[in-house]
Amino acid sequence: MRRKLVVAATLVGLATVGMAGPAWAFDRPAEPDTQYILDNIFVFFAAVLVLFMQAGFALVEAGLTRAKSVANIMMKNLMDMSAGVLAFAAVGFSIAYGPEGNSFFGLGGWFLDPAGFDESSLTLATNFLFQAAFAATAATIVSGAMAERTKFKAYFLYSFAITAFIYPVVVRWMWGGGWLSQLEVPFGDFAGSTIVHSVGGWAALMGALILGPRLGKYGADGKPRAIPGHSIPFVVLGVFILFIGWFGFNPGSELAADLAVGDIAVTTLIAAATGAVAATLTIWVRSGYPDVGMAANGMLAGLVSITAGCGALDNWGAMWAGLIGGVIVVLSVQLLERRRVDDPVGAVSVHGVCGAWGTLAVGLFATKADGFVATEDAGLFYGGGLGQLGTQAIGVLAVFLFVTIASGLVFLLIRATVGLRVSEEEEIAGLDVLEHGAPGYGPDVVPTMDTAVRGAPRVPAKV
Amino acid sequence: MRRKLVVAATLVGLATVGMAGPAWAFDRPAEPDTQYILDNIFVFFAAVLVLFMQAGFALVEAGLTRAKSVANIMMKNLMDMSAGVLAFAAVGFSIAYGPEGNSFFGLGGWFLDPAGFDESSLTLATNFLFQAAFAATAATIVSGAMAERTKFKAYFLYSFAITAFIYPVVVRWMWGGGWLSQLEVPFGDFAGSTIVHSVGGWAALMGALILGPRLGKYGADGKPRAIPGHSIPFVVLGVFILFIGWFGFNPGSELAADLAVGDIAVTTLIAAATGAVAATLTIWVRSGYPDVGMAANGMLAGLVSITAGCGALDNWGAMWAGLIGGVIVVLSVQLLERRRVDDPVGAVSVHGVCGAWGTLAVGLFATKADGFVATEDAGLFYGGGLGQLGTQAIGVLAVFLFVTIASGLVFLLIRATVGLRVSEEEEIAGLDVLEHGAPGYGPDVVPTMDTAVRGAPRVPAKV
Amino acid sequence: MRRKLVVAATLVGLATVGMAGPAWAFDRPAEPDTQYILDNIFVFFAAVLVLFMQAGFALVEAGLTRAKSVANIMMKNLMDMSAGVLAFAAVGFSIAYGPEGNSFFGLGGWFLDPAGFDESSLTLATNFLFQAAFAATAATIVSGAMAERTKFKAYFLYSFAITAFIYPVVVRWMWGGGWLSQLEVPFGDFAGSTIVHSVGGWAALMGALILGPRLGKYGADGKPRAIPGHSIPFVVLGVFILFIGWFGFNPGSELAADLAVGDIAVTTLIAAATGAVAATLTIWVRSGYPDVGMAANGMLAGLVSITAGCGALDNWGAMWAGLIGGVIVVLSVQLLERRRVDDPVGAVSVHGVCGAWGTLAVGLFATKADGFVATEDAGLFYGGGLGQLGTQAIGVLAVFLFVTIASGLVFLLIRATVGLRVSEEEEIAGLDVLEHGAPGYGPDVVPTMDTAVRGAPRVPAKV
Amino acid sequence: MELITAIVKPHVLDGVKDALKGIGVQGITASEVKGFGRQGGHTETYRGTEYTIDFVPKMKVEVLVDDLDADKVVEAIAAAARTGKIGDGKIWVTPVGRAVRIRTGEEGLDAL
Amino acid sequence: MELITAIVKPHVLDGVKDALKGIGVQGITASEVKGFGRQGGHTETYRGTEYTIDFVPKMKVEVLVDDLDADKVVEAIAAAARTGKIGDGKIWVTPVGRAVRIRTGEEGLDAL
Amino acid sequence: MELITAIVKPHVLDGVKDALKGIGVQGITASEVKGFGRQGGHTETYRGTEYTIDFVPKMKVEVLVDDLDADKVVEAIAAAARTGKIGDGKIWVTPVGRAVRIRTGEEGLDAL
Ligand SMILES: Nc1ncnc2c1ncn2[C@@H]1O[C@H](COP(=O)(O)OP(=O)(O)O)[C@@H](O)[C@H]1O
Ligand SMILES: Nc1ncnc2c1ncn2[C@@H]1O[C@H](COP(=O)(O)OP(=O)(O)O)[C@@H](O)[C@H]1O
Ligand SMILES: Nc1ncnc2c1ncn2[C@@H]1O[C@H](COP(=O)(O)OP(=O)(O)O)[C@@H](O)[C@H]1O
Repeated sequence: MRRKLVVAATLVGLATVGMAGPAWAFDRPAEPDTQYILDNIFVFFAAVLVLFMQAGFALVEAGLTRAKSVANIMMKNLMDMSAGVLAFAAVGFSIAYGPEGNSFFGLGGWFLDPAGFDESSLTLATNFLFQAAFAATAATIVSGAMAERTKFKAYFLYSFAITAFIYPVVVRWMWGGGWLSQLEVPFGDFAGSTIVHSVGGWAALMGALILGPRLGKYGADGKPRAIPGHSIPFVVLGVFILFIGWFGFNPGSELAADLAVGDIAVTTLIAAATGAVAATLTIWVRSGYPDVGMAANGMLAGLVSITAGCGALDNWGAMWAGLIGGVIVVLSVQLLERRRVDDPVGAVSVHGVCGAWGTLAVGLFATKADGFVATEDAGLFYGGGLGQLGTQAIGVLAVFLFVTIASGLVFLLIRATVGLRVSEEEEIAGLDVLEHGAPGYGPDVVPTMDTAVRGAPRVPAKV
Repeated sequence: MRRKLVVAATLVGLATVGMAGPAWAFDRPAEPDTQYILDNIFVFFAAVLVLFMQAGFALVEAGLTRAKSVANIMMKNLMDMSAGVLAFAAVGFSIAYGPEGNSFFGLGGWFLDPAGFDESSLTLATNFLFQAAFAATAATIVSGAMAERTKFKAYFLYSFAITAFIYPVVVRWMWGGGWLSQLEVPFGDFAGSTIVHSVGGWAALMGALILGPRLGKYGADGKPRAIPGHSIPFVVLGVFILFIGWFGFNPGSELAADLAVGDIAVTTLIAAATGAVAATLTIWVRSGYPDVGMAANGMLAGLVSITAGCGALDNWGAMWAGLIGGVIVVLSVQLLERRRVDDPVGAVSVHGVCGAWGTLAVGLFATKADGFVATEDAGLFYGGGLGQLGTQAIGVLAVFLFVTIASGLVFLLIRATVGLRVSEEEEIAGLDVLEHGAPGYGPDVVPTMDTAVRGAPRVPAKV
Repeated sequence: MRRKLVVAATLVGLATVGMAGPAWAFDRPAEPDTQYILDNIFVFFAAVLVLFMQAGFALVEAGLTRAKSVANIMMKNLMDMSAGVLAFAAVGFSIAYGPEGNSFFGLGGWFLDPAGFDESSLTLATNFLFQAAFAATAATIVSGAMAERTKFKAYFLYSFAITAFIYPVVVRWMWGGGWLSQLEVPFGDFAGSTIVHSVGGWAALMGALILGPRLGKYGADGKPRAIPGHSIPFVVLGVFILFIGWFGFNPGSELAADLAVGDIAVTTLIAAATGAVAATLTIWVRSGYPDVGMAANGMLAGLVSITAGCGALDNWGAMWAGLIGGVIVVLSVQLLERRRVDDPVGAVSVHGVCGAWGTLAVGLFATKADGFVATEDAGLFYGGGLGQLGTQAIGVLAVFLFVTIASGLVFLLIRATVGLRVSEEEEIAGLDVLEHGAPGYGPDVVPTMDTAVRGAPRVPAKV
Repeated sequence: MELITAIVKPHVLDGVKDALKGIGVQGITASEVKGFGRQGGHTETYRGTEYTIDFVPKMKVEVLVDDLDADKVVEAIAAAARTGKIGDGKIWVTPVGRAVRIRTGEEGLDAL
Repeated sequence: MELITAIVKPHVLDGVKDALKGIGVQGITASEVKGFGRQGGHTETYRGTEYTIDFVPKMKVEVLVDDLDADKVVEAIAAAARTGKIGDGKIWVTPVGRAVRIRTGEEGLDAL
Repeated sequence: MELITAIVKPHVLDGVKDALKGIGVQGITASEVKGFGRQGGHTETYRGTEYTIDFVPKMKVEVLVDDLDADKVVEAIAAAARTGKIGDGKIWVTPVGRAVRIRTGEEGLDAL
């Protein structure tokens, strides 16, 4: 049922004894039975749902930033997926799951060489599809935090780097059968609170830090000023799409069509709901208003918080993971803002901080085995002691260190070469015109004088 | 194949002889066969499609109302799902499907206690996921009719009430194996024209009535005035999403992966198409214009009209159900507007009225047995006499009475306590700023002077 | 595994010996096995994804055109699906797949008569659902190219014509087992680069040609002028939706749940990514800017380019198909613009030109048999010689000739009767008010003086 | 001739228009403006951070009239626009030297 | 100096700008306004309910000119904006006491 | 009284407002306009096709002041709006015959 770890273990087993090449050719079953086909079909549809999340990220980010850079943010989301998928196909997938290499870094099977991968539980194609969708997710998280001030060319380069290298290395450590999965108490991150979301979130943190805040974000007195996003409907639509996509993300991580799928879906649903409600109430109490963008962040926080534990937590655990995630995200957004980390969309808080929280939550609330979490009731509150929690903390910390250092280097390298941040003039004008040639909204929506000339009046003017 | 009724019957059978607790623990199959897994996977994906409908509702409602309350309407949709899912998990699901209780009201199995539910056809998780998505749908229908004038706090409370109590009771009567399913000629509502849509629609009616019309909706002469919605693209996008979601709603109600799924999908598709075309032609004839919002309502009307009969009607029946639904929705919207029921999005007409029509249509056009409709050719026009039609009328009426009374009481109670309607000042200003702290569109979209200051010009101003 | 051709062949075999009516009643299996059910469920979900593409088309077209006709373009997309599905159910499906008729034109089984269709691999309902979704796609491609100047009534009539007649005839030639599938080297168009996309694209070309360019598109000097679309976020959201839908379109065309599904999904993903990247770089080099709308077109171009070969090409072939498609689409858009073909959304280039390219690419890169492409390594670059390429060229040309002539006649007929193009006054005012009665955006979004009166200020004005 | 300019609350525009029509004014030009004055702005809260909106929406109404009608028009606008609450706005009158109707080329009072 | 204000149909703006450039005017300020006049509004229909739009979109053009140029500028605008159909708009001229170019502080004609 | 009209760059509006408040001005009316002048427009590129945007966004500020304050106000605006780069805008002053506060009916300087 939980094949993920089995596969991974085999992989690493073979890898460590140095086997390579042809020996890896586990052909797909010649006469696959219906269950094997169903597994593949299930993961295929789950991957489609995960790919759909790209639209959700694009909308949330576009909605929480200004209209003058809206085309740029949509473009970044389009491109980090496109470039990211290619980078991941070429080298990333091999670094993550390649037959050779070691516990830290995979090798071999470059360019999806079918000879390099075991197909006994899923075909290479199905597997790659699902993993590529995950890689695109990790990449795209960053664009929001760097919104409204990053050169398009720089972002393009960065998205290659994260999908080709940074994300795959972290995957190797864990789902690729690497050291995190081989700890005495193996690291529990079923669907990627740390492996995917924190990777994106910590890279986002470094991006926001190295770029510095947007012009006008902080007053002369150093106090943060609100820069309202341009479209709350986009934000909420985006969150609904992400919510839907998460039912591919979490249940799909089962990597097999079985009865755990429904259980995982229900923990996911419950955490999303408690996250949204908790964040709403938290910001309501703190600022006097049930802020809509924060509620949206809250639902995402709930989802990120259950991603690690969607298989190991029961419904009550899911409730707590989501609820606390919803509170944390509000506090984190406000703290980072005060600390001059200008993250217009809350990506660091949602994905980085809540990713870490969700991973630790496994150490607190795990009650089921899920293929990674090896024993029942491993969580501290279920009598499992500190073992699982300790491992979770190690994983969180290791990924934090690796990603901040690696992505920091990448950003500094980009800054030193093509440059990272646009000119002040361009930032004031918005990125759309100077980076992409034209504004993201026509003159007939954000009116300019040209409406009159080219857009023409909307009302029959009895010309 | 059609397991729904079987399950329900068992439930009630046991419930009436008073069995409870542990005796209910039908464990999920230890070694489930692929068909059982496929059933669960199918219903899982169907549930995801139904959950996606939340985005569709949000967009349709946002599009048909004004920009100044757009954040509020998106927030309501986010919150009625979140709060609704939690309320339904805690108590609603038990009231609907609980092992104890009676034919009118279920009890037991609170908080999704696995000991309380039979898993012989679907796992509890899968079942709950699908039913929770339905509950969220019933809840969210109401927000549109109450748009632009309801206090957020009040709406928040209401959405708990409908998902925790009102909707579950109606479900108990029918899918929970209650009295409607035990009538001599059992009530036929395969996917919920009455059980889901009319419940939402009639609650929407009471909400709109008790709130009264929006300021300015009726002139001093009592004549209705048009208050155009702010975004037709949102409306149509929302309808497309709802349309897609309906393929989870109707076929998913089969609750099993079998060949009826395709048949149900085709009746659904045909009714959607005829509904859209019929409403377009009807409003075109009546007003001189093929109104886009009305065409959108028409597609939804067609879908609601086939929801009860998607399994029992053949393609011709689906055509008639959708076509007549498309005509009815236009007449109903115009009638209600004249009668001072201010329903900005047409929720009462689409879900309430067409829900009733769709349910009655089963009595007219049923030709297949569907698990509820017990015999072939039960429809009046297929020689089935008045038996089925009579039962359908009873169900429609009973649900109408129960929901109008129950939801009416809830709204009056809320009005008497936290208050239901915002102040006149707030209504004029729009709900976004005063209920949620900030407008739903940034100053750079709906321009205000601040564009200049914070939003800054979009055009490179050679600063 | 690849049942499509088998079915088709049977069909034509029977058709040519003149069998008809009752003999066709292959009942669906009385006790279908799980694999048969899985096949149907898979194709059902694939069809839902394809139907979702309607939303994508609507958004891309709306985004690339002006706000003053946005309701019209959304309405066209709603209606061509609705009317189209009905026309296809009534006659189109029979012309395409009817048991009688000949190699050019099917007959019989009108109105989805179950007696007319074989259900041995999929049920009639599942099959129709999937094919109807395709028909709606072919129809909707055209609306973008004819945007902002076509009478709604005229478009309504056209959409009947293409789904009832033009598209079905082309399907008959190929998937209906007609002459293209019976060539010595059978035509290879697995999912419809030519059969679906080029049909839409060439009809779009004729529509744009016969209508002429929008007012103001060409200056007095004959030079093209930019008419910026009104919403890049809509364009990119639409592209993401189409991208997702394509995972129903291509893998679903397998018409069976098997292991090829994943392979097809991966070629689709890779071509989408290379198409987007290639178009971005091409327009960047040519104009100095990474234009976002063009990048969006590029992803679609990549997808169209792999549609024919998604089963026959391997990942490398997919990369080339997508990459070259991404370059071609930019060149084609710019060429057509210079040649006074005013296609606001690039439909002719994306669907017509890249559809042709994708079909020819099978002749160059085919390396796997896919049920249509009969042998391995049939592509020129894989040593297959010119046979496959020749057939591909024949198919491309035949469809081009048939569609341009047939759709040209339809448009001329419509122009001669109800008229095709709106008045100059209406075009300047935008289609929304005069065709549909009211603008697509409320006065509170695209501000008019009425904001003050009915829309009221958004800001609490201390009235 | 005189040009009468009024800054009024947005929701009174319809009433002002009707009042002017009532006293025989045949043309008006209106536009959206933002006003800063005694009325003050208001505070909004976005993601927990407060910010001030200083300018409130107002409507500017311009009417070109015969010198003789000027006072009548000023009174009519003032009456229709008065709500008695702070922020009702201002009216001012500036002299106009020449006026032309573009369509016909008519000048002066004929141009109105 | 004089300030020339013209209310014109939106689609003539480009022509007006070119005409003014043609006679040596170096600066123009334009803005979107809505006009109520003889031209009348129009009716829209939303979900079957009719409503009237009273104000039609117009463009306001303001040009500050030397007294000597005023008539020439008025004629140029009128010529470029005239379509001969109702609603072509008005032009009016108001006296200006002082003019400053912000960048340089130049005054009077030098400020133009 | 005098009406002071300034065309300024959008981003200086806040500074202008503060400067005016600083010298005791109690009300301002602002609006979005587009300017054509020496500054020139710019070029955009859409789907590979270039097009020119001739009008750049500007902000119009109108302040009604006592004759005695006029010069002070003009200087204050000029100082706050000056960036020294081309396109900083203009200020012009027109005479006002009558001013009314709608709320109270006060006239003249009391209306300000
Ligand atoms: N000196 C002034 N110059 C230009 N406009 C002004 C002036 N004073 C006020 N206004 C305009 O009049 C509006 C109302 O003024 P305010 O002082 O708020 O209240 P009241 O009209 O009751 O005196 C302001 O929002 C502004 O648009
Ligand atoms: N007395 C007036 N004061 C201010 N603006 C006016 C006046 N009369 C007309 N206008 C403006 O001129 C525009 C055109 O006027 P209208 O009477 O419709 O046609 P015409 O210009 O052909 O006389 C109006 O829409 C309005 O903006
Ligand atoms: N003669 C004029 N009449 C009206 N507005 C003008 C005139 N000249 C310039 N303007 C306005 O002033 C703005 C700035 O003028 P410009 O010539 O670009 O630079 P500068 O202010 O440095 O002289 C223009 O965009 C326009 O709005």
